[in-house]
Amino acid sequence: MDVRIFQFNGCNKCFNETILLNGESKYKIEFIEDPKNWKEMKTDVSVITGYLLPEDKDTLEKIKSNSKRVVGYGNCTTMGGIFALANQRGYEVSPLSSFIEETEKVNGCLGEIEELSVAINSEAAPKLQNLCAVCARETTCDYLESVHRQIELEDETTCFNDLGYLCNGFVAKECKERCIDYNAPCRGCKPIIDRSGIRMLGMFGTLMGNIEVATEHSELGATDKLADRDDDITDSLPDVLGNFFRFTLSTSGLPRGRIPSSGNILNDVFTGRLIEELPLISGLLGGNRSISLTLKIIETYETANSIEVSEQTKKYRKELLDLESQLQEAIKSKDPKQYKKITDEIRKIGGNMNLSNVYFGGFKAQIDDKDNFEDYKAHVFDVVEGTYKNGSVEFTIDPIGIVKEIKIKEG
Amino acid sequence: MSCEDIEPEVMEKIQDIVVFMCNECGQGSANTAGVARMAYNPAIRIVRVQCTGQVGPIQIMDALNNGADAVACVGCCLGACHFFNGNILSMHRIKLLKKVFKELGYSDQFVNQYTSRAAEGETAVGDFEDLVIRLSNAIREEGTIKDGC
Amino acid sequence: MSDVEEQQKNREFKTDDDFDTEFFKRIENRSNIMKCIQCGTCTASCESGRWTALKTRSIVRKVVLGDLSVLDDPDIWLCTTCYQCYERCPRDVKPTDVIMELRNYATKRGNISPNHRAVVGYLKNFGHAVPINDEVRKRRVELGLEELPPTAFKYKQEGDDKDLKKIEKYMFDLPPVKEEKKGEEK
Amino acid sequence: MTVEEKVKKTDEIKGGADSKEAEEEPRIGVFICHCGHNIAGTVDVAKVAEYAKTLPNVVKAEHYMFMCSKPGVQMLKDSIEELGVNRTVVASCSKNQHGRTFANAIQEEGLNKHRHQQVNIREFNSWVHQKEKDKATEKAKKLVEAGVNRARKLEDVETRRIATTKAALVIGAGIAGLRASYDLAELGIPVYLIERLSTIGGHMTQLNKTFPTLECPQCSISPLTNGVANHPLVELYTNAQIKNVGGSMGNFEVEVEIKPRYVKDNCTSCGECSAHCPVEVPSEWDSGMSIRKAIYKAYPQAIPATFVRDKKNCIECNTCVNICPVKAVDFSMETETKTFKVGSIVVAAGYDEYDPSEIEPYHYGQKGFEDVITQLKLERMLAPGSLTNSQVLRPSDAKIPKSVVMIQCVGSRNDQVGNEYCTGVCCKFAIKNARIVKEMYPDTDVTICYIDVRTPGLNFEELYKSAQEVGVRFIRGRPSEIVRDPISGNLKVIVEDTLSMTPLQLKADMVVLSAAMVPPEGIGPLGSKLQVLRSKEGFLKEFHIKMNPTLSSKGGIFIAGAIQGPKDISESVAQAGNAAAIAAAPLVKGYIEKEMLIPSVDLDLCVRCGLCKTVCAPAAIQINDDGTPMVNEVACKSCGMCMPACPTGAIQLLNFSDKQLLDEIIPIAGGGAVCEDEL
Repeated sequence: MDVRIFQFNGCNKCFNETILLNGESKYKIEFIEDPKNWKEMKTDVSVITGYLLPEDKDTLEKIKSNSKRVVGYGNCTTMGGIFALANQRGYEVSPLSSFIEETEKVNGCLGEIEELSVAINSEAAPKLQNLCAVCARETTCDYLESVHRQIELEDETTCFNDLGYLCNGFVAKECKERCIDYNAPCRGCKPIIDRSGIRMLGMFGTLMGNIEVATEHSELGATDKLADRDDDITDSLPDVLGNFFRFTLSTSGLPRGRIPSSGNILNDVFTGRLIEELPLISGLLGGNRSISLTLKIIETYETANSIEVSEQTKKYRKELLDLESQLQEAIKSKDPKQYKKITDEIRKIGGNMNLSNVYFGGFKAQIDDKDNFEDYKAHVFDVVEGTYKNGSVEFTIDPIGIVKEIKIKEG
Repeated sequence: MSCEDIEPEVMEKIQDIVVFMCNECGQGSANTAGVARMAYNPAIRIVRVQCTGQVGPIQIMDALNNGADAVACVGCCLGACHFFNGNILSMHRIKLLKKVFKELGYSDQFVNQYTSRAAEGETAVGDFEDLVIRLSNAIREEGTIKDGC
Repeated sequence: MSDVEEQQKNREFKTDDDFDTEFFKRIENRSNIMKCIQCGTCTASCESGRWTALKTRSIVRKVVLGDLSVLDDPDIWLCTTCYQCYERCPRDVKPTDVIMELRNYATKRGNISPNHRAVVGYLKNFGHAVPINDEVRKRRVELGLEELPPTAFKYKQEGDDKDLKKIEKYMFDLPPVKEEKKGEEK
Repeated sequence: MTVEEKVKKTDEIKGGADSKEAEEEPRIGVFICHCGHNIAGTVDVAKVAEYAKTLPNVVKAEHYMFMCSKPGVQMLKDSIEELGVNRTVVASCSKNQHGRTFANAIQEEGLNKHRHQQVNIREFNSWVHQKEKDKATEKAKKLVEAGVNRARKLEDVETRRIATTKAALVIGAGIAGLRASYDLAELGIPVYLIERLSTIGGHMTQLNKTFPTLECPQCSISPLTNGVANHPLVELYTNAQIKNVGGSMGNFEVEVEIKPRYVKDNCTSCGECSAHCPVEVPSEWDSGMSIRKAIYKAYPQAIPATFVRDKKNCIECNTCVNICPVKAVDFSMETETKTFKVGSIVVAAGYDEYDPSEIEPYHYGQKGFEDVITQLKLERMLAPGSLTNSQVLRPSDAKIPKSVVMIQCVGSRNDQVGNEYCTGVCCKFAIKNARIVKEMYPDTDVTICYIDVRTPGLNFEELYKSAQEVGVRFIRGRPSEIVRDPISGNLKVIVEDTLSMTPLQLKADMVVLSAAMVPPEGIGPLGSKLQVLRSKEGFLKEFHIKMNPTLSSKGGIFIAGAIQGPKDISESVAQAGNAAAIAAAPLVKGYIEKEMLIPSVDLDLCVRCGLCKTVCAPAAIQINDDGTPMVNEVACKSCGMCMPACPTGAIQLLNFSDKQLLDEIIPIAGGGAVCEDEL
């Protein structure tokens, strides 16, 4: 079977993952990293990865006309993914379905290779359960007392939402990456329904229903003028878009944002997010250097706030960086075995390929000597306003911990 | 400021406003306003729902996506919801939605929550006027929600 | 105006023009003040009021009405800010905070009480609300301390420091005593 | 019905409607009413009808002078017969006005009445846009289109009759509970009356006189207590508490835990046991003003007349067992649990007197401040046969006080203790007692310190006046504190007379605090067992504050008396009577008619989060063992609040589903997507 895998813009994590298909003999695989200049030829299955912009329309149509089937692989392609957060600032990252009629789509960040094989072979996809069904935590779904944004989880058995942290697990399918296992609430990369963000917004708004808020009278008609001012609750959710629509902004039904763009899509994805979410986002972004970027961001903040990390953390970080360079070799050589081996190593340390386990202060679950962990957690959440700079990364944080400006020189 | 002060060019942009009114006080007050022949902007279109607690962000976004210039929910007064707390739930959801709009760089006045009293048509009309005025302010500042897409 | 004339004037009807409700809109927690039920708990709680003419309740009432004469009222300077009324108020009106804010307004109008003005004068001149006398100075030296305790004014001579000058301007340059009393500032 | 069956039933309702829809194509008849000039004067009805004809599935579009007239309704009926119209849209007045007329008309023709869609182009359009005729016509077109869209997918709603259990349960045997029980029993309904204490009658029996007529409460209530206790249809359970409540409107199952009295019913009430009992404890009923034994009767007229043993304080000396002439005392009696099947529940759990010790400056209950008492204690002092022999005596030295100061609004109108409400009865209560004290001891100064005197209604201002006439002094000001002279022990009340702007120190031999009425202890657990909602203050929340103050948030559970909020006796009685009447209605009729406008759950989409249960105010949604929600079709009030709560949209209200609302929204929002790729 002829399989051609196209890598469009940005995120190449899924593209790299397709190396795993390389070993299987039933496929004749061609990797195309520059689809614009692709020499047209007939193909059985075209797999599209990476985020898509309006200028990719012609290329996509070309691919469509030459392929028997088109498979969108990974969130960036199927739903805009994390890069669609830049739509907040006027970008037009769009899902594949808005350009061409796709045959199959494989959601997920990172998309699961098993699901991709199923889609390529046009087998019936296995029915997946809801994430909550496989989550170890238990929910009561009572009205919340308060809403928190900080992730300092001691409790490992209660649902994130019950604790007042927003988790999109209710609208997500079970997945392999399972951020919830690393104390990171789900952001819903594999939504169970359309417009999951909006639905989740409705649900979370309802959960907050018991919290008393100030109301006011309007001068006209003397009716209660409601919902006007921010209150404790909305203040505790400073980044609604990043939390509810991290992967689905382009398909959420929300209009395109009007905030001026900085011109760089990577910077725009980061701007407006919360400081504690930065490592998670950079882990999602892919790129061959996502690990070093993540660690760079963390270290920038640590150096500026003079947060000490333990020796073990340093060791892990170094190992991760080593693995990253090895991974690049494997990608270059398109060697599935080597790729598998290295990614397994990364998963072991970083939790998953999204690096859910790598966090401010080190590694959330695996740290043995607890010497400073409580300390630097306190440091991280004691948000310090100011500008941080370290080599290729520079960012500014406002008093509530939102990234106001960020500059990342891609290496 | 009242609705008469709005400039015609702004008024022209206010074409369709979807107002979800609950079956109890909302509909009641709009009926009372009608019986009292209290004029309001014809852009106001009322949708009957059981309770404002029934209106979710889905309905609101549906309305905006299909061309509405603004959406509002009108329920019973706080503490007098006929189904206990539907108006408060709706208020919280709209609060979140407003925040989403702000984060997208839009005015937060495209969605609003009001209350009215069934026996008083003027509260419903007051809500509508307030809605139109807020919308006109938003349009003056940054155009309608449809602009620039 | 003689006393008799003034008393007679006080007995005339007041009109809306005598009140300025706008003025007090700037008071923080105004909504709290507006819900005062005039129960008198504050006055009855007032430690100072038992010995002086302070009537906390009527001060709050005047603020609710918008009676600007409250700013000229020497009573607002009698509060010792013991927060007894604040603690006991059944409606959370926070009378002590109201009085403190009234003092700020009054000060801006030059209506500061002579005693308080004197305290500010001491602070300005000596760096202390209670000026240090020769006896104390001597004692300090005997005890091996510096002659002057460390206040900002110890460093007054280093006068080039602009920040200190600035603070001095805000803190100590009180408006002059006002001659005309009726409210003109709106 | 088992859980599975119920879920299946929910599915059937949904499935049934779907299959019907598949059977027949919608044929919609649209009728535009002129309403004389009311609509036609503003809206060009002919144009609207013309436009309606162009809409898909519309087989008939007409305009007519008066749709609600006989010929108009006949048009509707004829269209069903002649053209096979199966859904009707009438654009005329509001749903409340004539919606029912048309719905009934199509029902007469054999269509489900929920297949009628009423479009309001009068109140919502022609009457409010009289000056903008073109715009009004455009708006009417859009509204009609929305109505047609909505009508296209309307599903049948079944009306079901649910048989009710002809019995009622009343919780609380105070004045409200007694009244409700008696009225229910008189309507021929068996009543189970559950009382937490050992006697019935509640707070009313503790009072000395009732305002405004200074009547004896014991005399007023005894016909009722006797009437209830002896009524053949009333089963009285004292020392009983609700353990569990299941079922819904019309058919509840209530588990009640009944603690033993340890005295059998053959007790002759001779009192020998009590006379010989060696244990003495303060009487709760007497507000601690007298002593009772460990085996006792709360007061001589108490009903039931059977004595009761206080197990907690009993030293088990067996004196009573041996002395009882009829051998009624039996220590071996055990707690029993009974299950009652009832159709309606009336909650009349009453109130507690606020404990003023929370208000620090009044020093209530502290050492040296024994002379600071509450109104209820004063009542107990004044009552006939009291420990003080109906005299007002200072608790500290049993002397007649020379000055009595009453302090109003203790625990009411006070944000600091969290009770913002005015209890409403204390002014009358205090004025009544002040007058009685002043009349008894003309030499004693009686002072009432008040913030506002609130005596609305017939006869109450007269009471106020009469107290002033006998010389009760009224001081407008809320006392800030009560101080005690450490040497003489005399109390002083510090207050500002706000009217003369004078701070006063009032000498007080005795201080009486008019404490607020607060929700009774244990109302929280009771509320959650009943699954009814409570107000911010903790009282049970009524369904609607004006229109339905007797129904709780849950159908079939009614509230009476002070459990809903502070009330005096007459208000409690009035509400109890109302509660009895509306609680009795479905039981007397024998069935409840319920339109099955209920949500259905798509179990494929359901993620088992359980939020629908949380938001369901009438507690109509329960969670099964496997986490799926189950809708109790009887309890459901069709509010649709569960819809937006569901994170996956799995729960959808019949005829108000997301899709149906979307169909309605599309035309009126402007019609179709604005910019397709973006929005």
